Amino acid sequence: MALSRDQIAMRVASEFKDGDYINLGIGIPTLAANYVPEDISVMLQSENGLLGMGPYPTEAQIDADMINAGKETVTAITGASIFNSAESFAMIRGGHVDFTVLGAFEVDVSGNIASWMIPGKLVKGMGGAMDLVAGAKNIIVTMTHADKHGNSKLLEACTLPLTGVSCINKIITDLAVVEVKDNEFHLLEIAPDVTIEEVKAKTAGKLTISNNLKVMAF
Amino acid sequence: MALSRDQIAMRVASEFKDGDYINLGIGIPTLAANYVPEDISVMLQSENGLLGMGPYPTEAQIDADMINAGKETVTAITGASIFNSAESFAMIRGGHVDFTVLGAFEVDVSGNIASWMIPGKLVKGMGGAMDLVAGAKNIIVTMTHADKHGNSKLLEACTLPLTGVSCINKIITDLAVVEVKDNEFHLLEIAPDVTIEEVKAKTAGKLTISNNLKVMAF
Amino acid sequence: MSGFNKVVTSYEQAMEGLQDGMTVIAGGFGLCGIPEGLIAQIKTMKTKELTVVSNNCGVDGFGLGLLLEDKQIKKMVSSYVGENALFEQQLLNGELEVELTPQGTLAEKMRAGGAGIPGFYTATGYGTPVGEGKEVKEFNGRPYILEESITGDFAIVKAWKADIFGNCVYRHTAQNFNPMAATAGKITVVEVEEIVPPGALEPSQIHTPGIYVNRIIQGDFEKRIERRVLAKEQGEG
Amino acid sequence: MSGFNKVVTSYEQAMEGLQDGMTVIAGGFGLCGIPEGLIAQIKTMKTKELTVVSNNCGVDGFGLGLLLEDKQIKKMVSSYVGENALFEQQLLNGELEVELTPQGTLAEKMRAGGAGIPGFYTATGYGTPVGEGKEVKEFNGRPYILEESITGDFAIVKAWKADIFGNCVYRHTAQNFNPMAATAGKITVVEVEEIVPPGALEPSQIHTPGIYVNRIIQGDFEKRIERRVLAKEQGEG
Repeated sequence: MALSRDQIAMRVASEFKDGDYINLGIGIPTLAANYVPEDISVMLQSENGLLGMGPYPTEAQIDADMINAGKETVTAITGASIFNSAESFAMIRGGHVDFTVLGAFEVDVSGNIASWMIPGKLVKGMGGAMDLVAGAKNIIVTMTHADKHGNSKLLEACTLPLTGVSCINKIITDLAVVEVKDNEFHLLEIAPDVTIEEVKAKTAGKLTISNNLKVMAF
Repeated sequence: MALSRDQIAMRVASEFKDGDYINLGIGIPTLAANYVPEDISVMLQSENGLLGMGPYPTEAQIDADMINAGKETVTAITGASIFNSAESFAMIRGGHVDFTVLGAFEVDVSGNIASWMIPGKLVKGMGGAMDLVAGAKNIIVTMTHADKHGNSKLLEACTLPLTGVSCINKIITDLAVVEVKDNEFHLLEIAPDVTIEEVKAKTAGKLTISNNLKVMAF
Repeated sequence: MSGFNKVVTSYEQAMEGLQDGMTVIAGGFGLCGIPEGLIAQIKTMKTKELTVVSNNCGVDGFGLGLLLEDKQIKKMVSSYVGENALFEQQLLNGELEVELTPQGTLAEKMRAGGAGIPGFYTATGYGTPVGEGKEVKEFNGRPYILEESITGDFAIVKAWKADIFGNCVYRHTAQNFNPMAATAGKITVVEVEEIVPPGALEPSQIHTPGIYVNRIIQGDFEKRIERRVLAKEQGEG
Repeated sequence: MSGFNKVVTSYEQAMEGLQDGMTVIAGGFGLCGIPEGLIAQIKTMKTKELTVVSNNCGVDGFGLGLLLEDKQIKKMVSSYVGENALFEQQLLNGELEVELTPQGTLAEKMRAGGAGIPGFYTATGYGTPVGEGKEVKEFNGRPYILEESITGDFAIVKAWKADIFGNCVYRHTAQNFNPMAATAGKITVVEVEEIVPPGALEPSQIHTPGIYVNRIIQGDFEKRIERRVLAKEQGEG
């Protein structure tokens, strides 16, 4: 069975290591913050200028001057730092953020990602996504394996305008965990009760099944 | 008679306008701070990261963490700001400093300046001089008109390695005030009891005498 | 001795000199840390054909969105826009031009503009539409694109506290693009919540040194919240 | 849950991993704001063939000058050197190489290194020996030279206060090159006067966010003054 959004987020969070600095995109990536293993601590970076992002505020804590990159009200943890946008992207572009997790429309076997623009639809902009994919040490893409019409989002070559080139290491979808390496997708893990055939059918780019293929447990 | 160091500094200070941000080099330029006209206020920038440099400290004020670009102990005025070296040179390079006053070995009619290196002698480095001449809106060079052997320092073309090109507007020497314009030196002012012939004799680059030539008064 | 007192007492004085066709760099991220009164003054002045450089363009009826109402903006340079219907409509009508710029590149372009750096290389946007037509150069085997700096005729900035010399500090994430904007205007105007006496700000803790600031005005801020999200009652992660 | 506690308790741990031939970026301006104990540790370790990037090279017997005594430095990248006899002697003997870099360019090279910007254009040094062999490009009719960024295997930094997460603040002009150095090391080690509890530093007032810092050690500083100049008794301008 395909994973729920929360299960994807859970699997993402299991990638984190103690002491990691992490930037989480909007949507499923943000949910991952709820599933950080209890024996580790990570610090969240929000690209509008906050390192050490905390949970959403209570009514009493709410402050118009305290928002995250999604423009939502937020809090800061003890030990947080707050800085300007140039400094924030110096961190990101300079490779100081350990993990970036973000959504995508398409990823291809070269590690290219398309996530910001669908020609013919109104384009709102890339925000910080291009900087994040160009700068982070490790990037995890979370998305559904196929679109609602069943078309694969894991392609031989992206068809949409790119967000970044040769930058994606790992994709965590509702069906599988896929590594991008040597111009191939490598199926590392598969969701419970999902068949290899289904993953194959929904992966347009070249897919190699790992010898150590694991079934994800929740 | 040739001006004293303090008279040169006094003449330099008369260029300053109320509200100017000024960077003063080591030597005569630094003396100019003593002669800022009483009816104006200027703010001194020290390129190691201090805007609003004050006088030298008293014994009680001395602090190892409070120095100027010459590595001398110094104080900060009320309203000063202190920042890192990248920020300091952002100010300088970005043209936010109104005046830079510095010494030189040679200046030429193209506004080139040589001030940091004499081949064959030990070179200590340019420090911030190259950034200052590349960035300041107005640069005043203070120096003796000729070296101790009587050789002109105002040349048709500098002979020493340059600090910057086409950047010098005005030269204030022990003999004269000279503007650099249209590939010529323009003699604007002359020191009391100094003859035009002496200035001419000690100016190797093309010199035009201003129609409004003034004698400096002290 | 008043050369360093940059306080002005009216919004007319604050924005004096703004003319049709000028480039205005604005601080702020969404509706957070925006110079509300200076934007309102630009609306009052009815200045047209503006190029506005700002991460976003406000919302309908607030922030930079106000300047869309009378079509004062010719071009936006932003990383993320279209939170407002008016923006979308003017864009589709061809009344508004947008130059989408990655957020980090936008911040660095402003900083570079203020710092006298006309261009810099970044990997951001290489191989994407952002990189099209831009010079590419390899460093250590990786391709980077050349991005040029941005400066403005005016910079409009929102600070928390400032002294009369223009030394500014920002509050929490209302800092965002404001410090870079402040460096990149030929005329930089700062609207502040509080003007404090000289010496009230610790010299080593000033975000924007006064040298970048030309005018300061005391503002009165609504501080509208764009996305009010609260913690769940219990068990919030 | 100890992933963010970066405090080490010995200088051996602080500089663990430093090897012959590495590049070390050091904060400080003259003798002001230098990581005294970390420099002493490098001397103790007798690491050789180092490239040291620092605005200056200390004085005879103090600061980075200590590393000259056993000829540990192969190359200095600095804007101003030679305040010490030993430096001059090793330079004239050809035992030491110097790459003179304008002070602002040096600061920006460090910042760029930390910020993932491999190169930037500056007018500084154009037409001078500094510009020789460098790419020239015109922007708005003015020529600029391309300068490349600097990163180091280690950065050694001196801060005033830091918390265990590595958030740092600097005191007065001891800030200087330290914040840029902190961003540009593969391993950044900060020697501080005081380690404060998490939360003791105001988040918006942190000069160096902890993300740049790998190790923190509590130091004990002599803070030698290079040029002690006092106000004249009276009439000081």
